[in-house]
Amino acid sequence: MSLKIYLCDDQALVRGGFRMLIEAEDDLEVVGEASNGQQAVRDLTRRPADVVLMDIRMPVMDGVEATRALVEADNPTKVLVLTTFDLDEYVFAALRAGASGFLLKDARPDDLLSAIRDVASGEAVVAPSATRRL
Amino acid sequence: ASEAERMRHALAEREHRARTAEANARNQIARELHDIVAHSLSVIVVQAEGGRALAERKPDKAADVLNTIADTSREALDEMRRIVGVLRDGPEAANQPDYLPAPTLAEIGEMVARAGDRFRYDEQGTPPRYASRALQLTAYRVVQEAVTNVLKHGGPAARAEVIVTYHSDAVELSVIDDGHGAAAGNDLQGHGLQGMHERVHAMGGRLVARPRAGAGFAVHAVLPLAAQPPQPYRRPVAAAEAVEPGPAGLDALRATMADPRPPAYPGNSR
Amino acid sequence: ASEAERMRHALAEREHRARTAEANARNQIARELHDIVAHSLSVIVVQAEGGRALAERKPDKAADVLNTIADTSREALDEMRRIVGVLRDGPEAANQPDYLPAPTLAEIGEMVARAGDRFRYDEQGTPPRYASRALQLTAYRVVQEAVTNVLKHGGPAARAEVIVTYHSDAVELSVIDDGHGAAAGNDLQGHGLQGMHERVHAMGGRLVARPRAGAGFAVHAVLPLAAQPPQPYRRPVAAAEAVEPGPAGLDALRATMADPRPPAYPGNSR
Ligand SMILES: Nc1ncnc2c1ncn2[C@@H]1O[C@H](COP(=O)(O)OP(=O)(O)OP(=O)(O)O)[C@@H](O)[C@H]1O
Ligand SMILES: Nc1ncnc2c1ncn2[C@@H]1O[C@H](COP(=O)(O)OP(=O)(O)OP(=O)(O)O)[C@@H](O)[C@H]1O
Ligand SMILES: [K+]
Ligand SMILES: [Mg+2]
Ligand SMILES: [Mg+2]
Ligand SMILES: [Mg+2]
Repeated sequence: MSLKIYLCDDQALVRGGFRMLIEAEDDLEVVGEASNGQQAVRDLTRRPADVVLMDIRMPVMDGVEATRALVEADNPTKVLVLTTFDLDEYVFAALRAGASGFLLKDARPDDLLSAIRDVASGEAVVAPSATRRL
Repeated sequence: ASEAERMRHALAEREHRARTAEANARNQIARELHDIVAHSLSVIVVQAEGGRALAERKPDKAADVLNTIADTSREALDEMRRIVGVLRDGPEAANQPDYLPAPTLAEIGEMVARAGDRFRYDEQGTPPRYASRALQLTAYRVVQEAVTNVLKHGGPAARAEVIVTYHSDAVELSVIDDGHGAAAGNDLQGHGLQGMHERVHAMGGRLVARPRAGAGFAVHAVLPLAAQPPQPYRRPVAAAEAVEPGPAGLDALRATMADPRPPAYPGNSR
Repeated sequence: ASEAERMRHALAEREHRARTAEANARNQIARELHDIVAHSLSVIVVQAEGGRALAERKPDKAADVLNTIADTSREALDEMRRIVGVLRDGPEAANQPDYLPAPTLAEIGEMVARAGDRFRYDEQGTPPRYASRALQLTAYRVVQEAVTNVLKHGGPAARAEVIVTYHSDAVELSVIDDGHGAAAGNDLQGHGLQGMHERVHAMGGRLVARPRAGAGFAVHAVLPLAAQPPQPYRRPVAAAEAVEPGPAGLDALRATMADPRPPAYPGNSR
């Protein structure tokens, strides 16, 4: 059975890009997407996925708040934060809120795909550039 | 010593405010870059990687992805240029709505005329065929502030002469009045001269603004015409010949000014 | 009052220097941003559009094009992150060791190659044993902007030749294309040539950038090489002695100081 991936990002083109990448993998499938945190929380508390790729800055509900809600849910979904700048203070807030890790959006596909699998199996993942700073 | 103390505090305070403003401007630019350009680049990476994975199975989809990428990068390029323009022209230019073009060299004379008949305006040499928007805005603002200062500080009888001289490689501005000069009060709260200095230096130019020896006040600026982009019609003078003014400054500039120029490029007299 | 006067002058002078430095930093950031990001985005547009046409006939080539696009935008993002870091933290942050090294002379060929097969790269003479970081960065950026302009203004059929010639005392750069040249539109909003001029002049070099007589456009720059590298093993005086006297030397020295990175050995002997 393949891992269920959910995409949450306010930019449709980002979701579309990740979807193309993920759907090309035999062991991964995209089960849904949302353009803000609220919509993702609503979907995922009802029907959890294995991993959600979570943007930080989004309208209505941002990625930090959504992460907190998803991690505290009865049926938690693991959160992998994807961001443009690793220095972003919101990234640290998301990690404190319970995200399993984060990567830059321009991470190489191999790194991104193995991060998804690692997070699904309970590991923590942090962008190499940020490990130095943490 | 107590007056010096007060003065020092006043100046430190002013410096502090100026630097805070500068830092804010920088942060705003950083935010814009972050929000707009970096995000576009992220989209491009994600689309390119996704598209590559997809194209392995469905080669005909590659064209769509490449289309999306082309559109995204074109938009980002436009944004980039806007941001670079703001950096170049100073944050004030950002507040200028697009439909309201920044004032140009050609508008200085009018502005001086509007200040009243105590001002005389004169222009020497031939306007450059090309002058950046930033340079034109800078020249306009320098004269504008100098004229304002004559009105504010020169006294009701002060008369002033404004001269714009177009050299082959620089624009020279001079605003000289016969008013109160060194006798005028200074509350140290002003930002006019400071702004003038900033603008001129940001353009790689030079500025002197001070009371004259006898009476009155003089503002004198030289703005180098650094880059001379190619023009739609031909011209024998190489861009590189338009060198920046050397250390000798004004005198060196004057020596180079006999160069006859073709009429102003219509594009910069907007 | 005389002490207050002196104090005022001293403080005003200090403030003035600080603000000039700020303005310079802003212009420097604008140049870097313009050259790096605008170049990358132009390459991406051209690759995406060329790739689409190619993919229709040879679908398997789409993957290569998408790869190039992903690499180009990743690099631009890295540069962006560096610049945004500098904007956020102030220029001092650039001294932090984990910022990317500036591009070098040795990387010009690769950069030209990535711009596509309409560009031919050639190198003549022997690379200098020592060239300052500032000079190497300047050379790279000049070629980069010239290449970007060919892509932007030369038209889809323009071909260009990039030649880097190493003389004993200078590096010569030439980018010549056979595109639209004088017929290309100019919206007078550009900052590329301006930045080129500023960079080259700051290095004490010369630059000509203009349409060619027949067709196309030519950019030609000469950057003088400093006599010797600053010597890290000797007493500090040696560094200053190594710089040629005269205004060109001073400019070069200033440019080196403006470069936030420490002079690196042996990486720059490539
Ligand atoms: N034409 C002038 N004649 C006499 N004094 C002048 C003249 N121009 C400037 N000054 C002196 O220089 C000081 C600083 O000028 P500046 O333009 O910086 O500030 P301001 O005019 O007082 O205030 P602001 O321009 O911020 O409204 C003035 O207060 C005045 O003392
Ligand atoms: N290779 C070229 N072929 C034809 N025209 C050129 C070429 N390079 C520059 N130009 C002309 O010079 C003008 C100024 O170039 P510049 O690089 O300063 O600005 P830009 O490319 O229009 O904008 P920017 O570089 O700020 O994105 C261009 O608009 C174009 O008219
Ligand atoms: K799949
Ligand atoms: Mg977002
Ligand atoms: Mg004033
Ligand atoms: Mg350009």
